[in-house]
Amino acid sequence: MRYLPKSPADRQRMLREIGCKSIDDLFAPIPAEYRLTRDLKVPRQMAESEIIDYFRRCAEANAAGYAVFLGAGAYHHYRPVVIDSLISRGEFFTAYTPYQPEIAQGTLQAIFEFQTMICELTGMEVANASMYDGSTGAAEALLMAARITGRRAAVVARTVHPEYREVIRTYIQHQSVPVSECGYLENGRIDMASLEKQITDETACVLIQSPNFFGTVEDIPAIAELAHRKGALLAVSIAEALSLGIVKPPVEADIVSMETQSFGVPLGFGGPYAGVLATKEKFVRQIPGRLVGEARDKNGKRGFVLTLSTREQHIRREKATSNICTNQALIATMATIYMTVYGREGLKELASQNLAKAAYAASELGKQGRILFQGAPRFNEFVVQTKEDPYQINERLLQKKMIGGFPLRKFYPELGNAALWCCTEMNTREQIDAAVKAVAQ
Amino acid sequence: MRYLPKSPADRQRMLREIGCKSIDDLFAPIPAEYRLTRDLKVPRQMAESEIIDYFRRCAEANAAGYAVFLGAGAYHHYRPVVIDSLISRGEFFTAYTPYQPEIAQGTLQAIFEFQTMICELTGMEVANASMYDGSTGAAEALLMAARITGRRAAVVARTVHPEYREVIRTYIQHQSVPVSECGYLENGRIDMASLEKQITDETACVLIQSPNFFGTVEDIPAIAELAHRKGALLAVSIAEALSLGIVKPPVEADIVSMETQSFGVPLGFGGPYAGVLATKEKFVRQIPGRLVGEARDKNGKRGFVLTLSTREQHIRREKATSNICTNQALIATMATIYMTVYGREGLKELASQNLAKAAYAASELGKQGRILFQGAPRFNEFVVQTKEDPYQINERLLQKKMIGGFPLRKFYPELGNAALWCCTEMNTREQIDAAVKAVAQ
Amino acid sequence: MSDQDIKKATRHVNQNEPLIFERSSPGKKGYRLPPLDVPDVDYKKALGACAREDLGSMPEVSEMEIIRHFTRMSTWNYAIDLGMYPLGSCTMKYNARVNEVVARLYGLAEAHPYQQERISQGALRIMKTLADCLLDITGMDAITLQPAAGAHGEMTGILLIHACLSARGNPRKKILIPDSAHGTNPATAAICGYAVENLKSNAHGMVDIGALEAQMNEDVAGLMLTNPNTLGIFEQEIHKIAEILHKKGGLLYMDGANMNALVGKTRPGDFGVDVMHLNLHKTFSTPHGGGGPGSGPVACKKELEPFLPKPIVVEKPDGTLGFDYDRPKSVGRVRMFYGNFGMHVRALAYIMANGPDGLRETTEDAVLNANYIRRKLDGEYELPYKSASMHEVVFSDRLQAQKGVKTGDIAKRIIDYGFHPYTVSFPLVVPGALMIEPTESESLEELDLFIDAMKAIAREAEGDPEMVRNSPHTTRVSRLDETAAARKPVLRWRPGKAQSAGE
Amino acid sequence: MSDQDIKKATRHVNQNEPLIFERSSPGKKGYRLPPLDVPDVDYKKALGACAREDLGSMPEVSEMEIIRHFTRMSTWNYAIDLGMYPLGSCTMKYNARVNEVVARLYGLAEAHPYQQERISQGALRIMKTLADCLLDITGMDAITLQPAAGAHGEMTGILLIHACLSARGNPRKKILIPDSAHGTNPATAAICGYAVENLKSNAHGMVDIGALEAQMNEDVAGLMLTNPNTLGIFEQEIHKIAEILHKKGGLLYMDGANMNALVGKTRPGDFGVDVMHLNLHKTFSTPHGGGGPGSGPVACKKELEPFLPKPIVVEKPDGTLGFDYDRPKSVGRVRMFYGNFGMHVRALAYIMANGPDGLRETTEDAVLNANYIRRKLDGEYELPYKSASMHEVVFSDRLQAQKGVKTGDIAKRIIDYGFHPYTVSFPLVVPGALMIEPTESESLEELDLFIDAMKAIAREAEGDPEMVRNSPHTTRVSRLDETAAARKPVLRWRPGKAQSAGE
Ligand SMILES: Cc1ncc(COP(=O)(O)O)c(C=O)c1O
Ligand SMILES: Cc1ncc(COP(=O)(O)O)c(C=O)c1O
Repeated sequence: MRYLPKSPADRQRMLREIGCKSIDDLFAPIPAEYRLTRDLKVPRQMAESEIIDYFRRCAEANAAGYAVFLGAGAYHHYRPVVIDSLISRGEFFTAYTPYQPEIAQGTLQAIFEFQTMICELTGMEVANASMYDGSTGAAEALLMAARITGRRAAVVARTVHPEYREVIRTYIQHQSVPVSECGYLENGRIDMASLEKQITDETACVLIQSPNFFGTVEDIPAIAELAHRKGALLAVSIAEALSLGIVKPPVEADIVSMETQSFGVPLGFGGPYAGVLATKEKFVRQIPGRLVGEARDKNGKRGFVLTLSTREQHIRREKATSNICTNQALIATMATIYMTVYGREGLKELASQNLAKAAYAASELGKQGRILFQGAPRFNEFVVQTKEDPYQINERLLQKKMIGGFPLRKFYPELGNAALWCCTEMNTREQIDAAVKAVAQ
Repeated sequence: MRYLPKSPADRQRMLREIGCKSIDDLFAPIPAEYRLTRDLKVPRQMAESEIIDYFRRCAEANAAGYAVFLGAGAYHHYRPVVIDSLISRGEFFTAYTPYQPEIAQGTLQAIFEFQTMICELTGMEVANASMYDGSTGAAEALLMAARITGRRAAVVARTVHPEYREVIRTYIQHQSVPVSECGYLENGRIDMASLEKQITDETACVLIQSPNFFGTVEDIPAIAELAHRKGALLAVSIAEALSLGIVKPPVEADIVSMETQSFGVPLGFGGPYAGVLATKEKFVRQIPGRLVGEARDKNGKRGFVLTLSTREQHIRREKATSNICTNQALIATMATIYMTVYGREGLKELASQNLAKAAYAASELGKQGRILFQGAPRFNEFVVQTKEDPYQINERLLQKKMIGGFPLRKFYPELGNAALWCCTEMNTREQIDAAVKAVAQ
Repeated sequence: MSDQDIKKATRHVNQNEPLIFERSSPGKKGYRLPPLDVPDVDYKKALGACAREDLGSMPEVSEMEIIRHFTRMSTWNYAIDLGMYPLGSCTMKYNARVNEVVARLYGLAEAHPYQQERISQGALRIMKTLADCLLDITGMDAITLQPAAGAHGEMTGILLIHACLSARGNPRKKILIPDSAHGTNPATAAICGYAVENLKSNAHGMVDIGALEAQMNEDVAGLMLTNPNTLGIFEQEIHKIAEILHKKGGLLYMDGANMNALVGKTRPGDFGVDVMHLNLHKTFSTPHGGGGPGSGPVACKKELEPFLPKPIVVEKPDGTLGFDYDRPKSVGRVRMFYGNFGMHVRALAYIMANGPDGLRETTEDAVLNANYIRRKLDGEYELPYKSASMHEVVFSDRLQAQKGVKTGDIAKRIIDYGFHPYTVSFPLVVPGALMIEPTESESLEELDLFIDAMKAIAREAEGDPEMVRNSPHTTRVSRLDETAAARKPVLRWRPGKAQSAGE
Repeated sequence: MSDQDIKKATRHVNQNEPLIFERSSPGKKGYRLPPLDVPDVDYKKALGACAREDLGSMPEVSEMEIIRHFTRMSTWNYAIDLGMYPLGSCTMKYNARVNEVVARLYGLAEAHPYQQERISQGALRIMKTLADCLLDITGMDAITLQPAAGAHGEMTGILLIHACLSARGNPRKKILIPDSAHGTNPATAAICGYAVENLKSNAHGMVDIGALEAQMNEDVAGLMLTNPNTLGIFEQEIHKIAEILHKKGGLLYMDGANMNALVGKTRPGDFGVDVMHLNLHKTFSTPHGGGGPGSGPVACKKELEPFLPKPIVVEKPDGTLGFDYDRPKSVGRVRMFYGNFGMHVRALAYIMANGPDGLRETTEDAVLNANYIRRKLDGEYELPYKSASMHEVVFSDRLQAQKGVKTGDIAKRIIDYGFHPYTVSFPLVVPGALMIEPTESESLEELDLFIDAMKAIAREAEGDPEMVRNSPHTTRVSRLDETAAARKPVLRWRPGKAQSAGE
């Protein structure tokens, strides 16, 4: 096997040193009746060229080169090439968790920069080193709020990504944290009157998403005011991180859970992505996941270390803030590089282009159907209601190598023939015009 | 401009420090009448995504995914992915010539390994750090032979790659080294009788290629014997380096010039490739190009340095062995990695597969046309003579996404409808069968 | 300090680099956008009160500086690509380059998770093929690829147990966990609403069958067992363990973190395991990336299948593949979309590069390497458990501690010898543990250098313990003050703070 | 030695690695081939006497070892990606990553040079577009992209001059070359059959017009001039120089190595140059790769066009592109196929990333950086020529040499400060030259660190010259004995030689 750095003679010598006759002696602890005596049923050993051929065929059996109008929690943005170039350095991608800071300052400083940038963008005071993704991060935010407040219930907006809500339900099912869902208004925003009623003395937090699943930006100060008035925390989930380039950060929130996929992470059929939790300094000891902090070495030099690990499972075991161990460090590093490339001006300029593209597409598609939720600001997604079934429309688009909006009926039957469209800097005017034409047909 | 690490304030500060009012002050040495006052006529500054789009469109306007039956000096072999992965490390590809050995041992050791492997493969005693390519290397071999022997003429086989011969003619045109060409026999090998007549007292060397342009392996011991008997050197050019996996190395030669493209270098529309010159130890002071040698540092540690540079232009100027300075170091490193991946057994196994593929293709195509040059051994190329014009055959193949053999008429009008076909490990039996079918049509 | 014995490493000049914020200045740019081809919109108008004012301290730097920043920082890291990384329990093996290439193929890397199944057949085929391979490797009946890491898989598995037992009538209250277990095991049990009950190991470092029998009752939902366990010891009475659990209506969960000792040699499904997770980022070579991403598929027996997270990949009557969301008994989703698909691609590429023979040979080499180290270091370091080792070996620092040199000190010192340390102080059952997992990826030469280094340090601990306690001596920074860092945590950079000396 | 002043670098642990042959052992494999799908052939039978016996000491190693071998070795190199690389005359600028990406696009990287033109339109379009850009940049009329490097371009250019003068009736005998010229210039003239005649610089470091007038006659084919010259000084009387040559029937060749000082600000074609080469691996950012590859296009005026190497890219009546081989007056081919096409791709990507504004700004920054260094170091180091500097500045070691510290010693010492040295001892007109070319790719911070380091070394040369003479002190190896290496050259590894200590 070409990855194995042993010659037959090496193996013989080692067995001799150990005092074994054959390699099977070393497997003697496995009771004979459980030893596998046949070959595994996996594909035969392949040449590298065959492996590439196989996956290339798979890649060809997938769409490639289609115009994408799908968002809905996974966004198609341009990925500057320096990202892959840098994270492909073995020193980044073949390193483990930075448990030995003397030989892991590269990873540690990168994560410290990640934490800082997430704080800058979200308006929070501390951020962790990453969570699995936005959906699990949202669930952990909710559990974190319960730990902080000592309360054991939550209100989640129905405009939170439906799959996030499914994950939350899974996470809390044996935690006795009952979750109620709060509806939305004509303008796409959360129903404040209903929310007010749903928050009780037992409500640990209100969890909303902004921009929400319909692309609508929520009125966070108002929601925060309401939640706080009732002693609950506000947790804000952000699925489209790029929105923060031009959308006001949720500074009034207590916890922010963000999916960073938009920041240079490939769509990759859904993963790996990276979530991140950010919060106020006073809640730091309840945050799950790893944290990197500044430290001084024995000569007074600045360096970075994993810190506050008494929150974590390897120290606290069943009392830990979470069971998370492996996180999404490399993806967080991708996001860090992305945020560095665009930076202070670029994120704004790029986000502004996204808004303009979506606004143009909405105005054009508005001629073919009804744009819902018009009363509140949007970022790069919008909902179109058509006469025709959006699945049917999408079939037609597919023939023209376009992937249409996400039909909402599955999760929001009340919206009928509505679909969630997304436009980013990747959608040219030409593509948008072609899509509008195909919808009109 | 996104590559430039300066803020406007930085520029102002620097100008101030220098004592200039504006940047144009620094260009005052250029007489005003020659200063360009308009924008250059080049494409406008583009976004990275636009650049990629542009080149992707170019790439699509080129063939991709065709079955290739072309060799003729550029060979389609599988490139193990570790090559690009390793040479993409900035420490390799963004380094300069290793003039400062303390901070260039990586490049130096890699080249020392390259030199060693080239010696092993070619049967020579020393090899240089690379030449531009096989064609210029062949020309330099010829000039080197003239310097060594003090003679000023050469005989070049007509079965040397025609473009190599053109390059040789260019190089020697003002060197008064008359070159005569020597024909080939029915079996594709050099015409020994004619060669014997062509070698004179003024012949510095005989230059042949093996496997030659027709894919035929030459009888090197016999040619060497003849050349040496007449006081001439034998220079052997190798265009298909992989042949050395199973073909006897030209140990009887005095100089070997090899194109290493087959060793993991992309076809890349003809370049960059890398040539290399190898020779006997006694001729080392006449070899052109850089050499890396072992050295000890001040503490006795082994290291490597550029050596014997008194042969080179930066020391010897007009008396140098060549004007070469920049060579093809990174390509040589690619070849080094390739040779390391396949190594002692792999090069043999791979070469043997190449021979088998070409033998199969020749036997199949032999049913549709005449295989020329049957009397001598071949490696992975062979010549088919058809009734139909090969250009016409190739047009038909092209429709089926196949690139047929190289029509020889242009360089060898006497061969009529002959074409030079090549099969490597990249040509599946399916491809070969399909090509044969298309030829038959 | 004497460098005499250090054969593997030398000190060399290495670049400093400040935080990126300390490089930033207004007007530098690392990006350029294409011209906008639709009417521009004033975002401040469009967003009104929701418009952002500015982006604070987000950096402004050029592309050249970005390349240098991250390249320089990378050179401060140790990595598998640089040498042996014998972190016990982490299976730091070679991350093949071809995996990275195929994971980046356009049609795979750029596939939107919601694009129609019709244009996702390649991705679905990869998931299905990987799932089939993992099922044969584990000997289980059904699988989900959704969990994002090992701990996430644990949670999924324990949820399956909960659901299965609930379906049987009673989810029960407790999970048994051996004292040698990884911290994620108890943490997971807690998230799933179970109480944790500790299970003692016996003198051989294995589950104490008597204790298990005594502790097993109708309150116990199951046992979370790592096999081989974190001492690197195969639980030889595994079948008896399963029997005891099953007899009393409990289920056996296996933490598959150590499958690198077993692949192709034995199958958990055959020896009584009901549900287990795999770490694709350990056994199946997907890169650790400085802490993640991972992927933690969960495989289970037939009875647990209905409870698997949704969706699952199914073959449809027409031969195409699709997602099945119609799974009423499912425990629910554990993650949006379908898991860390990019890791699935890599794991499958790894399996294909190995084939059945390669996978077996890999396991054999992994076990061979660990046993070679054990043989060579036994005596120099105390071996607290004498049971046979599989893919890793755990020593203790008892001999060295007599001179005040602890496992953490030895770990720091081996950095000077050019190695990444082993896992320090885990498992907790061994006081002062040195947990060494070489994996199959180490050559005999590298192992010998490691052994020589460990022996040299044992001598140094005798002769010059102070020097060892002050190590490492060859690194950019040394012995960062973690206590102080935790006492007054500085978790982000803030403007206005001067750049620190030495950086 | 004191590390006080060293802000840019720190020593850090770094892996050793033997030669790959010292890692080899029989039976290890780094490859696997697909099964052969055609009848196997016994190559020994097929080749008979021409069959090879074995492959001697070619290595046998696994993929993991290959990755480590080259990764470790790479960490011993300095590179642009790590920091400033102020090698004068080499233009070590940022090598953009997007260039590498586009050069590897499948349809470009895998194009066979002999594939039909019909399926090569993309590649031809790239060559044509690049050629057009370079023509406007240089202000010339025609161009070839065939030469593989600068020296190769020089040869091509001088062959053009030879051919042109021959066509006029007499190729002439001599080429004039200033004493400050790069070694490739005289070496090239010799290859092209010309005698070299040295041309002295004047006190300003420029061509001495009087001397030129005196030396110019009907035997002189032309002058090879670098502009700005290797002192970084623009030849202000360039037009007079061209006039003198032209009047006597000679031609002006310009070595374009220093075009980074001129692009977008002035054009050689406008100031009288007849033929010139460009170094795409300098001015146009294609990577140096540890010594190559490069690319040295040659541009010329109308009169020389018929002599350009063949083939050239032409637009056909139907609008498609193709190669024109029918060029009876051509000097011939200088390389097989069409040159280093991969470098053409990269250079065009660079031009597109810059655009006219970016190219101009780049030139301005390059000149700004050099002048900033000059201003800051003038006085600390002697500036032998006071003429204005363009993109590089040349100091001499005269002040330091008084304490026995030579330019080569200063160069070694600056390695300890985390920099690659400048170009040492070139140009030859300056005894003990320090030739510094920062390029546009350096930030003000990096320049200041360089300046501080140079100043610190100047102090060290005063206070502790011995320490400087023994530097570098922070590298894996130091002061390799080049004389001994050249006396008994060991140019290849041989089996049986034991591995040397310290490796
Ligand atoms: C034995 C064991 N179990 C579980 C885990 C947790 O896996 P992960 O880090 O993928 O969540 C680990 C990881 O280190 C482990 O070693
Ligand atoms: C002034 C000058 N001329 C010519 C050359 C030769 O160019 P190349 O190395 O590309 O052959 C160089 C390269 O260093 C140079 O600096």
